Parts: sequence; structure tokens; C-alpha cells
Amino acid sequence: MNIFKIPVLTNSKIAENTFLMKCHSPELAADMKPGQFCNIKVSESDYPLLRRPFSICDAEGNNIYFMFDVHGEGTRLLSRKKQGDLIDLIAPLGNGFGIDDDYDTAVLIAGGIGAAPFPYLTRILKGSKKIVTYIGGRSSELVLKYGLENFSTATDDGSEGFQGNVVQLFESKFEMLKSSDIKVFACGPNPMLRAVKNFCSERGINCEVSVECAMACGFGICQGCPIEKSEVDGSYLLVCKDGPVFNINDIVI
Amino acid sequence: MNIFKIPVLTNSKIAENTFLMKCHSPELAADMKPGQFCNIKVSESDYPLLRRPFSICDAEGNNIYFMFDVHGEGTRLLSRKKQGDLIDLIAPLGNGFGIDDDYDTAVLIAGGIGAAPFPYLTRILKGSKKIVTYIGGRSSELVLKYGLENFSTATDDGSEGFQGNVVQLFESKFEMLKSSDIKVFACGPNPMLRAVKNFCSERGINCEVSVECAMACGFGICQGCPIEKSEVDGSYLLVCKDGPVFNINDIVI
Amino acid sequence: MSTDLSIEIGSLKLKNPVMLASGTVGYGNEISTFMDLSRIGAIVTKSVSLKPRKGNPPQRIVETPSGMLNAIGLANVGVEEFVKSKIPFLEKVHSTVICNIAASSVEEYVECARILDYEEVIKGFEINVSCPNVKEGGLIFGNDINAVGRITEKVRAVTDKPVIIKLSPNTSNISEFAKTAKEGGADAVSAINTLVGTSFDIYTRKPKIKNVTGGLSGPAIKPVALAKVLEISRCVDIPIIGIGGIMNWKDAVEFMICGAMAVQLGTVNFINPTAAIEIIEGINNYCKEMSVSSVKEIVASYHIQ
Amino acid sequence: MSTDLSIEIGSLKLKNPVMLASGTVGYGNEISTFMDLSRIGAIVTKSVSLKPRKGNPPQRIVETPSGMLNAIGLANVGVEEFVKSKIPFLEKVHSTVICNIAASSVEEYVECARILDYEEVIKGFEINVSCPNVKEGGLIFGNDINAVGRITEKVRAVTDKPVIIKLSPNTSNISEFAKTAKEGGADAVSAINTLVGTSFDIYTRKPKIKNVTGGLSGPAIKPVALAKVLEISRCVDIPIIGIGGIMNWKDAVEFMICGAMAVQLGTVNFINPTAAIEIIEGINNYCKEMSVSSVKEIVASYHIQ
Ligand SMILES: Cc1cc2nc3c(=O)[nH]c(=O)nc-3n(C[C@H](O)[C@H](O)[C@H](O)COP(=O)(O)OP(=O)(O)OC[C@H]3O[C@@H](n4cnc5c(N)ncnc54)[C@H](O)[C@@H]3O)c2cc1C
Ligand SMILES: Cc1cc2nc3c(=O)[nH]c(=O)nc-3n(C[C@H](O)[C@H](O)[C@H](O)COP(=O)(O)OP(=O)(O)OC[C@H]3O[C@@H](n4cnc5c(N)ncnc54)[C@H](O)[C@@H]3O)c2cc1C
Ligand SMILES: Cc1cc2nc3c(=O)[nH]c(=O)nc-3n(C[C@H](O)[C@H](O)[C@H](O)COP(=O)(O)O)c2cc1C
Ligand SMILES: Cc1cc2nc3c(=O)[nH]c(=O)nc-3n(C[C@H](O)[C@H](O)[C@H](O)COP(=O)(O)O)c2cc1C
Ligand code: FES
Ligand code: FES
Repeated sequence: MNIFKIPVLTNSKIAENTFLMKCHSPELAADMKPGQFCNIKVSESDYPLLRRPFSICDAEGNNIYFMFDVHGEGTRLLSRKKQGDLIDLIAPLGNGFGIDDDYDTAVLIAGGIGAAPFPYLTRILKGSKKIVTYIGGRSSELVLKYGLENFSTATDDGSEGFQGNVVQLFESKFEMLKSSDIKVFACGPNPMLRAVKNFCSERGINCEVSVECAMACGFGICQGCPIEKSEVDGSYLLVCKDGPVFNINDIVI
Repeated sequence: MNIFKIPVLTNSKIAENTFLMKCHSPELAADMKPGQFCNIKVSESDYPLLRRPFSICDAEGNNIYFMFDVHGEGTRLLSRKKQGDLIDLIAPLGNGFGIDDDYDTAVLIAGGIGAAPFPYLTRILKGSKKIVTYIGGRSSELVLKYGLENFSTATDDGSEGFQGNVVQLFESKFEMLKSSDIKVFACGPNPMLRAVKNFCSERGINCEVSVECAMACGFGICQGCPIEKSEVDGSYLLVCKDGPVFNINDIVI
Repeated sequence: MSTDLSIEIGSLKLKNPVMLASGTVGYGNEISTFMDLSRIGAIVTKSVSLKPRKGNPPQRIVETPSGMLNAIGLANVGVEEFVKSKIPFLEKVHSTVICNIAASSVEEYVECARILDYEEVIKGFEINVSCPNVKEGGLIFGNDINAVGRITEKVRAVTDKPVIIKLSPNTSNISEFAKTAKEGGADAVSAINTLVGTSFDIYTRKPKIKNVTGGLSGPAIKPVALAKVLEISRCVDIPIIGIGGIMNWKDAVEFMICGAMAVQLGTVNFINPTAAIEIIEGINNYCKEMSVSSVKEIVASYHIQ
Repeated sequence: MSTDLSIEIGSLKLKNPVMLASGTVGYGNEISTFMDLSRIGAIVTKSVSLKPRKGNPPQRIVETPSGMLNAIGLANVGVEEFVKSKIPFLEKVHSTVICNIAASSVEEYVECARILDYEEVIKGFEINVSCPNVKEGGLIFGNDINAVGRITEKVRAVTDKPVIIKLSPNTSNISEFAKTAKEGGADAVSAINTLVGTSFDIYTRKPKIKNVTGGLSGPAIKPVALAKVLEISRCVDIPIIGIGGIMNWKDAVEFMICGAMAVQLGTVNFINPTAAIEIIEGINNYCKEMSVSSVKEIVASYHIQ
């Protein structure tokens, strides 16, 4: 964990509201694990005040990638970054996905910009595990396929693939997967994660989710990012330090 | 007076710390007078909060020019504007120089970025009046000659022209000018304007100064920009509405 | 377009809840070149005092992070000249005019209200008990609950027009002040005036504002203002006019949700002199989107579990 | 390099005036990966209470213009576990450790201080009488001058270590509180804690922070904090620790000019965890530039005519 200033190589629009930013950092490309994140200072001034957390989307050679949706002021500023601009970030943060357990097939479930951490996860798992990916979005233009493999898609409006949400798609395909040999990795909005959790915990499926929440520091000093533990013991977990990836059995979403 | 959104045509560095920005606005190019100013919103967000006032530097055809020093956050942001960016400004503001009185020779005295309003004044006076210009700066690189004519220069460090300040230069040349036929126009830091005022008022020289001060609105609603009147009558003048150009006899600097 | 944007503050009916705050639009003159003032809910005049005030010497303002400090010092022409030279313009504005009064004694407030009560164009009074930039009065009144009670009662006694008490945020219990205002007969309270702040030049070591301290306004104070409005809303049954850092319609709606029957725009007028119109439109669209037929339905509609 | 940056607060000697504020660096653990804590003037621990506190449920923080609201709710492990598990780390930090205590009764403050007084690594106490996010205690104490007096006296009685009272800004007369702290035997006061604020989602109409209100920190509050420090400095002869919105060395110097003997960095640690080092260097350079041989010369060096 350190502060880095790394140059932007490219920053391009890859979907209606989504950018892919490639930055040069041999050190972070080597050090970061899928599911970890960076806390990025989006401007040179003191405004906006807080850093913005983004998952590492991919790492290849000396470069790392971020995939982000333009949401408010911070991501708007980030979308303006150009080749050569320096990005000030704190990284690596968080725990990352647990990838080495005993399973044959990794099932990746992505809702909207929840796809962001999966290209890197795909790259790392490729070769050692079979990968099945389900990608959901509100409509065809919002389905983010960048860097993903062996995927099926779901859209709320039926404009592409399965009509419905991505968890329903996963459920509809579930019989084709052997539940004992799979591990589910999910990232997306909380209602989606809740549905994944319900489905998987009922069936005892090994499942990790990457959680988002408001953060100030991103490295454990502000206590701003608590998440309720499943086991009630008078304390919270911190999303930034104990997460952002949690086993669904450990937390209440 | 209105709100305009006008495109930047060029924005280039013309001196160590100084930019010249050219914008397209047939309406403002036609309407604005030398000595008037615009109040510019330097960012798209609410930060920095206040607009920043800048004199009209020149107007030519359908275009207007601003000349500005990079001073703090606001001018730093302004210096980043590129071709095609829209500038949000309120204009025309203020009174402008009185150019039609009875005099033969206009003596322009500029200290540092105080040169900003003079290219336009020069353009307007050219033909009808003789122009003599004195430009001062701390050192050679900070003497702003853009758009000025028939000038002598002064630098604090003697790296160019007269060694000393620009008012001393003016005083040293004064005997060559016939005091009855001149009108002095001065713009620069307050200590400089004070020196000009002292020199001119002792000799009864017709003299106008363009004054800077902190402003919130720029058009008379905040009362944030008072300046002391020479005549004590229980009220102040407002720099943004009653100025920024004042006859030296009317104000206390 | 069928949303009813009108609201009432005591006997005062406004066509919409967006008002222009005292001291930030003068008497409406300059800002009327940017927008049609007849579309605004109401305009509150710059504070008027019995005698003319020159105001504080420069520098009067300074920018701070997402805010500004001002110490104008209630510069105004005094009530006599106000009646003579400003009322005629206000009569032509075709907007609802609220006259803000500042004073340094209870008697002065009463005297101003008595004189101005005759002016038909003035539809109500806002009593500034909270200007932080005037040494002899301002702050002391604003933080003295008995004084606020006395001022309210005495002004109430000399006018039948709506009386609004503008509260100081520089206190830990603003709802007590609101309660006192209500008991004194006020029709509404405005919250908030500016917070006391300062800023120094580290090289000269002098205050950037000649008056040393000034009043902090702008987006920086919005969270504080919202908390004050919410506190009053939860404790006292009196119409609240929400003020503090409103830059756009979302901010205005946030104030209304927290309990404000109307809002006032201050600092934003300096930056975007057409903000009021945009905010009225934004509130209207929001009401439609939320399917409420009257803007009053969003007032104090907070959900707190 | 010959500037003397050391300062004293009562019997407490600090190598420089830059401290890390309570609740913004935990117990120094994580931030020590970014900087050498032995270079910092002092580190103030997250508030410790007698019993463990789970803290408030999420959402606990939200960004506001140039600021943030937090309602952490004094989440902490309680004094017993603090002694067991945190003190050992603090012993290795090689920095001056000030322990911040929060409580909901006078007795609880005293009990905490009594227990912690035995810990050698703790060089002083900062008494948080002003946390706005804890319902039963916090705000009430912070705005009750008699309570502040009682707490100060009782804590003073059980420890010989320096006692610092951290004051609430949510009051109109902070210097009275400082005076009371001084009379109660405090060695210094810290000013300020956060301002009460809130923020609502206009679509759900729920508070963005589960606790409804939170504490506003960051650059937005700097002008208010400076005015509070200046007020205390002009009225009471007691060392002041200035806090509120410091982002860089210039801000720190501004606080010192306004009367602060030392400063604390809060929110900035979240954004720039090496800020403290940069600020120490900046102050050192400023002293050289101003040709002062001791940083103490800039404390309260304001010129007010
Ligand atoms: C661990 C983690 C990883 C993330 N990875 C990605 C990613 O790879 N790609 C991506 O597009 N987004 C990601 N997000 C969400 C991203 O941080 C927000 O979209 C972003 O902060 C919004 O900032 P803004 O200024 O544009 O929006 P605004 O709404 O203006 O932000 C206001 C404040 O709210 C916070 N905020 C707003 N939305 C979120 C959110 N969803 N999660 C957390 N804080 C939020 C901001 O950080 C800021 O403090 C991640 C969030 C977390 C916690
Ligand atoms: C009528 C008028 C005309 C001007 N014309 C020009 C011009 O043509 N070219 C040019 O370079 N500058 C001009 N200035 C000065 C220019 O407005 C400031 O340099 C600019 O506002 C600095 O903003 P900043 O954010 O970079 O600096 P910061 O110091 O960060 O600004 C902080 C605050 O102080 C105010 N401020 C700082 N310096 C000045 C100043 N000198 N005068 C007024 N306010 C100030 C800013 O507006 C802002 O509100 C003019 C000022 C006035 C009043
Ligand atoms: C420059 C300026 C002058 C003000 N003058 C007055 C005044 O004369 N009387 C008054 O009651 N409030 C005055 N105010 C306070 C505003 O009416 C308003 O309460 C405050 O600015 C907060 O709102 P804002 O954040 O939207 O500006 C003034 C504010 C500013 C910025
Ligand atoms: C997330 C957070 C947690 C805080 N926790 C505490 C605390 O436990 N005890 C305390 O006395 N102050 C606490 N504070 C207040 C800070 O110590 C400081 O007084 C305040 O944030 C203002 O300084 P700043 O603007 O530099 O952040 C906390 C502040 C923040 C932002
Ligand atoms: S974001 Fe600060 S502790 Fe997690
Ligand atoms: S700047 Fe607002 S009145 Fe002059």
C-alpha cells in the first residue's frame, strides 16, 4: 500500500456511459490481485474532497486498467483524463478474490459496472479453471463485455440475451453447472448481491461477492465503511480492509 | 449585460506566467468598450465558487481576447481551456475608459498584468490620438508588450529598458510630454496606481486608473467591492459598477 | 404542468417557494436584467436600518473552499431614503416584496417596521436578528433568546403584515429560538443566516477581511443549514424558510424535504443570476416526476426511521 | 534548518506543532506505512470509551461540498481491550501519544482517565466533550458549560498528565467554554470538533447518513474553525490546538497566526496520508522565510488594527 503517481496511456469510451483507462505502472501490474482496488484522486485541487475507489479491471505487462461509469463529478473528471496526465492513487487496497480454493468452474456474475473487476479475474483464472460468465445490464448498450469470456447476457428490457436480471439468468442456467464444483464470484448493485446470496446460501454454494460502499480513506483509518457481520459479536467488518470481497456467509448485505 | 457561453479559439502562453485567450463572440466584440470587463466561470462545477473578473484585452472582428496571469486555482483552470471549450461569462461589465475628452496624447502606463486592457484601448485610440506607452515588469520576461505600440519599458531588475518602476520611467520622460495635452490611463497594482495618482494630481494631469479588487458578483448586487470616495459623503463607490475605471480625483486608492 | 407550486407563509401567499435572499440582490434592480422577477416567489430586500449605514471598509469579501466570507456591514441608504428612492422601483417589479430590517435596538426595529408598514408594495417583514458583521447589534441579538422574543413581540404589535424572524446559526439550540419567535407571534422563521468565519493572509498576518470576521455562505454551509432546518422542523410547528448554500433545484428540494416551506437563494445569485428561474423549473419537474400535485406535499416529507 | 519547531502544551513538549487528530488515524497502525510517525509532533488516538462501542450502522459518511459528514458513533474497542491490544503497538510508534477519551457521564470520563493514567506511553489526555454523533452524551456535554467545568475538574483530579479539552463549535460563545476549561485546570483546549450537519437523498427522502445528522469536517469548515481559534486566543490565556479543514502547510500556519500553539490534521489524512510530513516541512520553510527562529513566534502573531 502506497501513494503512486502513474501516467495515463489511453482513456476511451467503451460503452454509452463507460470508460476504460489504461495506465502505466509495472509495480502495480505486478502487485495487484483481482478484486483489489485503488483510491484515486480525481483532481489536482482539494475539490472534490475525497478520493474515489475503483477496482483494478485488468493488468497486463506493465499496465493496469480501470473501467468506470460516469456517475457524478468525480467520474466526470476522471473521464477527462488524457494521455500523459498523471493519476494520483493509493494502492493496492483491499483483500481481493480468493481464487485458489478447490473448485473446477468459476462462475462470474456481473451486474452493470460490476463487471469491472472480472477481466483481471478472468485472465488470472484462465488455464487453471473453467470460466462461465453471466453479464447483466439494463439494456444492450449497457452490457459490459470487455475482457470477459464464455459469457451469456441478460438485459432488463430484453434488448440482448435473456430478458430479466442477471441472477435470474444464472438461476435458469444453474442446472447445467454441477453445484459442488463451482465457485461463484459476483459484483454489482446490492439488490443483485442479495439475490445471489439468497440463491447460493440456500444451496451451500461457495460464493464471494465484491461489495461497494461509501469510503473516505480506503485503507482502514476512518471507520467509514462498516458492513454487518453474519455472526453478531458487537463489531462491524470494514469493507475497505476486510473486503471489498467477502464470502457471502460472513456478511449481511 | 448578459450571460454568454462563447467558444475558445486559441489559448496560448505568451509570457512566463501569462496566457492570451481568444474567444468567438461577435456580440461582445461589438458591444464591449476598452476598460470594461467580464466575469468568467472558470469551471463547470460549483468549485471554485466565484467567477473571476478579467478585462477585455482586445476585440477584433468577431473575436475578443483576454490576457491573464496564472495566479491561483481559478486562473490555472482558465489556462487549461482548449479550443472548442465553452467559456461561461457575464459581460459587458463596468464603465470602461473615458476616451473622448479633449487631449492629444494618450499616455498608457501598465504595471505587470495591468497591461491587459491596453491593447484594446490602443486599437480604439489609434488614428485619433497620439499614443505613448510605458510598460513595467519585475524582469524582462514579465514585460507584456502584446498589442502595445510606441512603448518604453522598465524593469525592477534592469534586465530590460529603464531600471526602476514604470512610474519612475513615466516621470523621467514627463518633460517630453506637454502636460496640458495628455491624458494618462494607468492599470497595475495599487502601489503603482497610488504613485501615478500622486504624480498626476499634483500636476493637475487628467488621469484615469483601472482598479482591481475582490469581487463576488461583478454587477452591483453584493456590495463586495467598495472603494473610498475622495469626497466624504457617507457612502462608497462600487468598483464593479461605478468603475473599474475611475478618474483619480474621485477615489482614494 | 399541473403542479401547484404556490405556498403560504401565514397570510402571505407566494406563487412558488423560491425567494431571493436579503443582501444578495440589492433591491432587484440589477438582477432584473437577467430574469423576469415576476416569476419569482418573492424578493427580500437588502437589510434596511433606520439611519443610513456606510457599511464596512474594504476588503469586504473573500472566497473560501466552496464558500465565501462577507462583511458588508449592512450598507444601506436608511429607511427614509429607501422609501423615497427604492420603493418606486420595487413597485414596478411585479414580484412579492419582503422587506428585511436590521437594527441595533428593539426600538429601532419597531420604528422601521412602523414606517414601512405604510408601504403597500411591502408584503411582509423579515427581521434580521442575526447579522454577524455589525458589532453593536447583530450577533448579540441573534444569540440572546430574550431579545429575539422581545423584538418579535414588539414588531408584531405594530404591523399586521407577515413577520418572519431570520435566525442565527451560531447557536447550539436554534429550535429554541424558533419556538420563541413563534410565541412572540412570528409567522415564520428563516434559517440560516451566515456562520461566523475568518481568513488570514499568512504573509501580512492580517485578516483578509477588514472587519476581521465575516459571514460564511455558499455550498460549504449547506449541510449545517439543512441540519438547522431539520431541527426546527422536528421541534416547532412554524413555517420555515430554508437558506444556505442552495446552488440548484436539487439543493432546494433537499431543504423542502428537511422541512422548509420555501427557500431563499443567496450566494448563487452572484454566480448564476438566472438560478432562481432554473430552480423553479427544477422543482416543478421534480414534483411531476414524484407525482405530487402540490409542492407543499414535499415539505417536511423526510423519512426518518 | 536551525528553526526550532518544538512547542509546549503545559508540561507536554512536542518536537513540532503538527498532530494527527482523533478518529482520523485510528491508532496509527495503517498510516505508519505511509510515514514515519516518529517525525510527527503527536498522535491523538481514536476516542476510547469505558465499554466497547459498535458504532453507528452504515452509511456513516457522505461527501459534501469541500467537506464530509461522518457519524462513526465513536466505534472503539473499549478501554480494557485498548490497553491490551492497542497500547503495545503505540509503544512501538515512537511518537508522542495523546489518548482521546469519550464518555456519556462525568464518572465514565474519570474512570477512563484513571485506568489509562497508568500507561506510560500515554503522554496526555484529550477529553472529547463534543462529539456530535453520540446521542446520550456528546452534544449535551459539549454545549453545557457546567458539565464541561465538572468534567475538566474531575479528570484533572485523577491525573498529572496534561489534560486537553476538545471543544464543540456548535455554540455561540466558545471562549466561555475555553475559560471554564482553564479554570477547571485544563492545560489546553482543542478547537474545533465537527459542526452538526445533514444531507438527504431527494428521491428516497431519507438521510444519507443513517444517524440522520453527522459531523462536518474538511476545508468547508476552515473559516469557522479559524474564527473560533481567534476568539479563544483573544479572550483566554490558554494554549490552543487548532483543528478544522487543514489541507496544507499554509492552512496550518494560518491557524497558528490566529492563535493555535499546535494544529491537528483530520480529514486530510484520508486523502493524503503523508500530509503531516509535508506540513511540518512547509512550516519549517515558512519560519525560515519569515526569519523566525522559533515556531512559537508565529503563534497568535495576528495583526489586527
Ligand atoms: C471497492 C470499490 C470499488 C469500486 N470499483 C469501481 C469500478 O471499478 N468502476 C466504477 O465505475 N465504479 C467503481 N466503484 C464505485 C465508484 O467508486 C463510484 O462510482 C464513484 O466513487 C462515484 O464518484 P462520483 O464523484 O462520480 O459520484 P458522486 O455520486 O458525485 O460521488 C459522491 C460521493 O459518493 C461516493 N460514491 C458514489 N457512488 C458510490 C459507489 N457506488 N460506491 C462507493 N462510493 C460511491 C463517492 O466516492 C463520493 O464520495 C467502486 C466502489 C468501491 C467502494
Ligand atoms: C475588474 C478586474 C479586471 C481584471 N482583469 C484582469 C486581467 O485582464 N488579467 C488578469 O490576469 N487579471 C485580471 N484581474 C485579476 C483577476 O481577476 C485575478 O487574478 C483572478 O481573479 C485570480 O483568480 P485565481 O483563482 O487564479 O486566484 P486566487 O488567489 O486563488 O483567487 C482567490 C479569490 O481572490 C480573488 N482575487 C485574487 N486576486 C485578485 C485580484 N488581483 N483582483 C481581484 N480579485 C482577485 C479571486 O477572484 C478569487 O475570488 C482583474 C480583476 C478585476 C477586479
Ligand atoms: C454578500 C452578502 C450580503 C448579505 N447581506 C445580508 C443582509 O443584509 N441581511 C440579511 O438578513 N442577510 C444577508 N446575507 C445573508 C443571506 O441572506 C443568506 O442568509 C446567507 O448568505 C446564506 O445563504 P447562501 O449560502 O445561499 O448565500 C448576506 C449574504 C451575503 C453573501
Ligand atoms: C471520520 C471521523 C472520525 C472522527 N472521530 C473522532 C473521535 O473519535 N473523537 C474526536 O474527538 N474527534 C473525532 N473526529 C473529529 C476530528 O478529530 C476533527 O476534530 C475534525 O474532523 C475537524 O478536523 P478536519 O476538518 O481536519 O477533519 C472525527 C472526524 C472524522 C472526519
Ligand atoms: S474507508 Fe476508511 S476505514 Fe474503510
Ligand atoms: S462585485 Fe458585487 S457589487 Fe461589486
